[in-house]
Amino acid sequence: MPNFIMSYLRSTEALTPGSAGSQFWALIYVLIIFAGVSLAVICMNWLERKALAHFQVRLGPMRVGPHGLLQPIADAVKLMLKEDIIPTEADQFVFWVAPLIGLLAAFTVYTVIPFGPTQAVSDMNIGILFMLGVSSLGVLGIVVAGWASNSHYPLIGALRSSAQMVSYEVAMGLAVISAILMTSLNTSGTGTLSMIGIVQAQQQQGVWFIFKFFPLGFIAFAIFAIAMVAETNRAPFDLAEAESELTAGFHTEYSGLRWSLFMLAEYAAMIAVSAIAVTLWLGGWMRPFPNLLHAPVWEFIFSLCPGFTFAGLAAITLIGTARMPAHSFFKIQRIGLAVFAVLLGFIALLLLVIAVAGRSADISVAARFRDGIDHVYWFVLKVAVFMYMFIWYRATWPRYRFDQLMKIGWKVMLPISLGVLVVTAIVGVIVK
Amino acid sequence: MNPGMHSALNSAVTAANGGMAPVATPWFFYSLAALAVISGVLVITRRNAVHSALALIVTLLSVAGLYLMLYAPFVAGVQIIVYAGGIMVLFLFVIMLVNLDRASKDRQFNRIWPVGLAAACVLMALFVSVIVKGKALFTDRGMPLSESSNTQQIANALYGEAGRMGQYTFAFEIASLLLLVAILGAVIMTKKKI
Amino acid sequence: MAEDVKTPAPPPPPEGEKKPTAEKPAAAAPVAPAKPAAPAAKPAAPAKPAGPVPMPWISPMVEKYRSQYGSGLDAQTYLGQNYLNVDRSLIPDILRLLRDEEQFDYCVDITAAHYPKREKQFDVIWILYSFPRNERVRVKTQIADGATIPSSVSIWPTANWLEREVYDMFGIAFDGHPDLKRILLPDGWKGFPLRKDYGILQQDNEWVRINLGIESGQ
Amino acid sequence: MNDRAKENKNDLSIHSLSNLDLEAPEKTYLDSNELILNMGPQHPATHGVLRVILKLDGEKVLGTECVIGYLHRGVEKIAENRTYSMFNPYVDRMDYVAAVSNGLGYCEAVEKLLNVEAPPRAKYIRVILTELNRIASHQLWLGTHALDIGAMTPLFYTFRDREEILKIFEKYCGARLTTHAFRIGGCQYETYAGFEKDVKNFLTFFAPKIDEYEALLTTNRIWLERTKNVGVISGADCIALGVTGPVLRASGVKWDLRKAQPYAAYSEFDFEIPTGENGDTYDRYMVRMIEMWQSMRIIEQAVNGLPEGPIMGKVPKVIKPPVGEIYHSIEAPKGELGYFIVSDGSTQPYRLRVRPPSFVNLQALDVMVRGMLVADVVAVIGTLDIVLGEVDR
Repeated sequence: MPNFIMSYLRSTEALTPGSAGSQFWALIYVLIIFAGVSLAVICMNWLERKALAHFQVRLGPMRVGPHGLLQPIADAVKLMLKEDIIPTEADQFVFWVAPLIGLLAAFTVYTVIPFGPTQAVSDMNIGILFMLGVSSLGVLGIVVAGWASNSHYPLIGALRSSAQMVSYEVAMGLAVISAILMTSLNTSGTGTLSMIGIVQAQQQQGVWFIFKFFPLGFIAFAIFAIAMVAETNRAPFDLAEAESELTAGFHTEYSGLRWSLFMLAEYAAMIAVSAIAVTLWLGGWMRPFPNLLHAPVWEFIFSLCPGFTFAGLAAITLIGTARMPAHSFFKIQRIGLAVFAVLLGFIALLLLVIAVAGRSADISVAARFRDGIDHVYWFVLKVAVFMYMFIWYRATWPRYRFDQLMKIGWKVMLPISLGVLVVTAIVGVIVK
Repeated sequence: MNPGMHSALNSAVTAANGGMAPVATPWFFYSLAALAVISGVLVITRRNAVHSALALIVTLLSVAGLYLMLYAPFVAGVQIIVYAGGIMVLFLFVIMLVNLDRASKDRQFNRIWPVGLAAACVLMALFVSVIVKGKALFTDRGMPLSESSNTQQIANALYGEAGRMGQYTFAFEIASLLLLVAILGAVIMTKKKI
Repeated sequence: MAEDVKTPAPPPPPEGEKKPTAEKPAAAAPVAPAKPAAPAAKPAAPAKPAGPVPMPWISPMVEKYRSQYGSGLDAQTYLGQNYLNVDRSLIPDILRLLRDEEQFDYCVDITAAHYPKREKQFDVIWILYSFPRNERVRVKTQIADGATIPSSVSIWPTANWLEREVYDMFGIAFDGHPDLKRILLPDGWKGFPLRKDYGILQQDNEWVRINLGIESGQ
Repeated sequence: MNDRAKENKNDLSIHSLSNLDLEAPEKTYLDSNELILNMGPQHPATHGVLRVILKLDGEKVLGTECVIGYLHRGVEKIAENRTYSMFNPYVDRMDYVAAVSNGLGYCEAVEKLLNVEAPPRAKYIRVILTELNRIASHQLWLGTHALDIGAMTPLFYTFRDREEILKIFEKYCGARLTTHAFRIGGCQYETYAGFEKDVKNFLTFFAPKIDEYEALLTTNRIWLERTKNVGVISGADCIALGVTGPVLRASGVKWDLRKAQPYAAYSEFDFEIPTGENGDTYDRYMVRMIEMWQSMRIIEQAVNGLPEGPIMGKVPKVIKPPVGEIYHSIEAPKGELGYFIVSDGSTQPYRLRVRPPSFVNLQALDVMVRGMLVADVVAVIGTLDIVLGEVDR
């Protein structure tokens, strides 16, 4: 194998490919992340429709594939085959480029998201700053899309979303800073903006930042959690695309593939901001209680979690297969679901084998592999909780009005986040 | 732990026996510079203000890329977050409220454009003469990299380190006070009743 | 089809009869049964006319206005529902008085009816209700085709759309209405559909002829 | 009471409706913040084919103009060309979410004109079905109103529970939406076996469901912020604008035709008229929620006291009312639904006028949304509870 492939794998230092200078592996990671996020968006699409449907006493997609499992694929095919309409009065070039801006911004963010200590494309010195900056570029796509459509509803949607995002970025940034302040509570007294560094700081201090200085960390986290919903234009802050007011807001004039790019960007941005929240406050890739329960046996037990999760999913799917109506009409669906269950079971088995193999050998490839899976698993699990919360919000709450949204952003969130920041700084100095 | 950008590049250079070149090549520099210049020209030549704004964003982003190549990631990050993410959104916000039909019919340049061109030429000449005549000023062609990261250097310069006051602490505080006054002034001027 | 049957043979308008009988209500009794004489098959028919006959409506309010306005006003009650037949010239005064003095503060509806055979072709009807008195009254007046009638928007704002609808359907113009234009029908509509002489089929046939270039099969 | 009459004299801004300058704003560099926004007739929140032209300053509404008639079917003209019985099903198509109420109003109006009365059992059946329909109408209102404000879930809850009512309708008369449940003179159908049980089951089924809706909305902070002090209209303004129904009651006027001028068998039942105080969207919400409880009370009393006897009054085979005219109105879920019928003694109405509550209530939209935001327009359209089938007829 060529040297530039192996040198990264052989290096004993735990570095991300970007930091190790391995462009080949960085590219591989980029591709994996791109595919993974796209897959996650597809899953999220199905899950949102399904979960929302069950919130609302209905079944959701049931026709395409067993329990509508193939619905996202059908949707994607439909959207790709749909006629791509550009209104005559629209600004052709800007109309064309707008979804790409949003998509680029949403996906570029993933270069610094640490799925694990080495499971990131690069460990940037200014990771969190880069993330905030690039994700704030996403609003450009929305603003420009609304303007280029040359229509009133998209324009109002764009104006709303630009005002909204600019306002909430302030509170969001201040909340982030109070988390970054906490990273400097070490012997050297220097904090870090690196995403991996932030998680490692939590590891060193032995506490997730959400529980640090108890109410302070939590308040900052809560502010971020609210602001990130506003940043991604999701309910109850989905004013930019408020369908009952602005029909579809900024993407009213969009259709087909171009529209689906907006959706892809929205969901990718949701995952990205959730990843920021997880990294900053919820210990990133760390499993629960890494300091308290650090005996090898605990290590092993926790490393079984990914396998058991998939096993559980497989079991649920099997139950679903068994509960399918005994009618010849459902035969194909039943077979499909069974195949899906077997697939999940196979993945579970694989993960369990890796967990067991990683236990016996100390520093082998299997152990590294197991650690990697663990890190990614816990990270994804925490992000998944946020994604569920997004759906939950949407099912529960009405939509805020524009002036109320602004009022909350400027008159409630901003003072609180400023106060938390100041108090965190004072407490930090005292503790030191 | 010092996983900075520069260390990444350093280790890239050292570990480059695999045959891959480091990222910071002249090729990148020239393409970013060309992008910045071309989009900068587009900013002033586009009739449509939104197109100009989009070109300006590209300029700002390519300048941010140049900062990155200079091992100044913090400045690059701030460039993106403040200029491209913040100020340009507000720009667009205002531009969208402006009636573009009329703006696009107006004259692109007013009558003093020769003066502007002359000023630009003079500035250009100045730069060239400084570079040509002042070669002695730029003896060190290699970039000395400090041990600490660029972000930390900026922090030290602004806030001081180890109890000492920083080099620019006073200027920084004055500047922030000025900004605060400007914000308050903007609020007072736009709000009819406080 | 049905409209063809209807238009040439509009039955004798009831209002045309009621107006003359108003002075002598006793005469109304023989007139009313004369109409439903045809359905003689029905046993209940002879019993009925005894009940529903317009009777003079006697109340202090009516007395007061009658003394004030004389013959221009005629109050009757039919099936327990009171109405005033008012001369067109008295309409603005009466409506305003009804609201200001008699507390008929709620204008339920404004509508009209078309009697093409009559000299004054239209009845305009205001249905009023008084919240304090829990009482309804109808005010009716007759106007000729092309004549206008004072708008009551300044008395009851609700009259705005109601008058527009009357204009839309009957072509009765209201003087002083702030924005008298069609409301339910498109602006370019021809004719006033609720007039008895409005031809539904002619309009359809014309549309088919113009837009499809064929003769309508209707 | 005279001071209310005086209040009415206050000039309402409704006059400025027509003065609304709907020309495009003057195009200047930075002063183009006045925007004409066309909402509808294809818009998710205008409940059908209502078209509202909004004049906006930023998001603030400077004025509105409603363009209606997209669903005009000429019901009144049709009535002149149909016999009294033939026209009966047509009224269901006006307010199609409260078809039973429409039918009740029409049948009672013609009965009044014929001077006959429906037998007590028919009256009770009418009350039960009408009140069930009122609940169904309010459920549909609640779901769509909440959806307009952004809460998706109540819509599905209300539709789930509305289904139970529609099942009863279907069992009773075979139709779910446009029921044509009543005939002139009484009811066509005797109650099916188990009707009482079904209705009682529904009452026990539905009581916790209202709590479920309320749990999602009544104390929800966002819901409160979106509805409190939104679309405020005073009682005097309501009366001047002819607004009736829950909107009027939410503004503090305790007036309900079921109490004020009882029809059918309403005088025999014990129920309250809920009123609000502020006349805002939240009060209208609360009034309708309480009305659902009151309707359940009425249904319970009616179904328990359902008398035996005939269901059809003495109505001739050929309905030929004597010469005369009648106005009869009922309290439909949306407000006062009136029928003004002129008979010339023939088998067809000479003139039939429907006084639609939605049409008159919609007129108040402009007064209610001026100075509010675009999002409030949607909320107010929802809270007025209009049905375009009835507005346009």
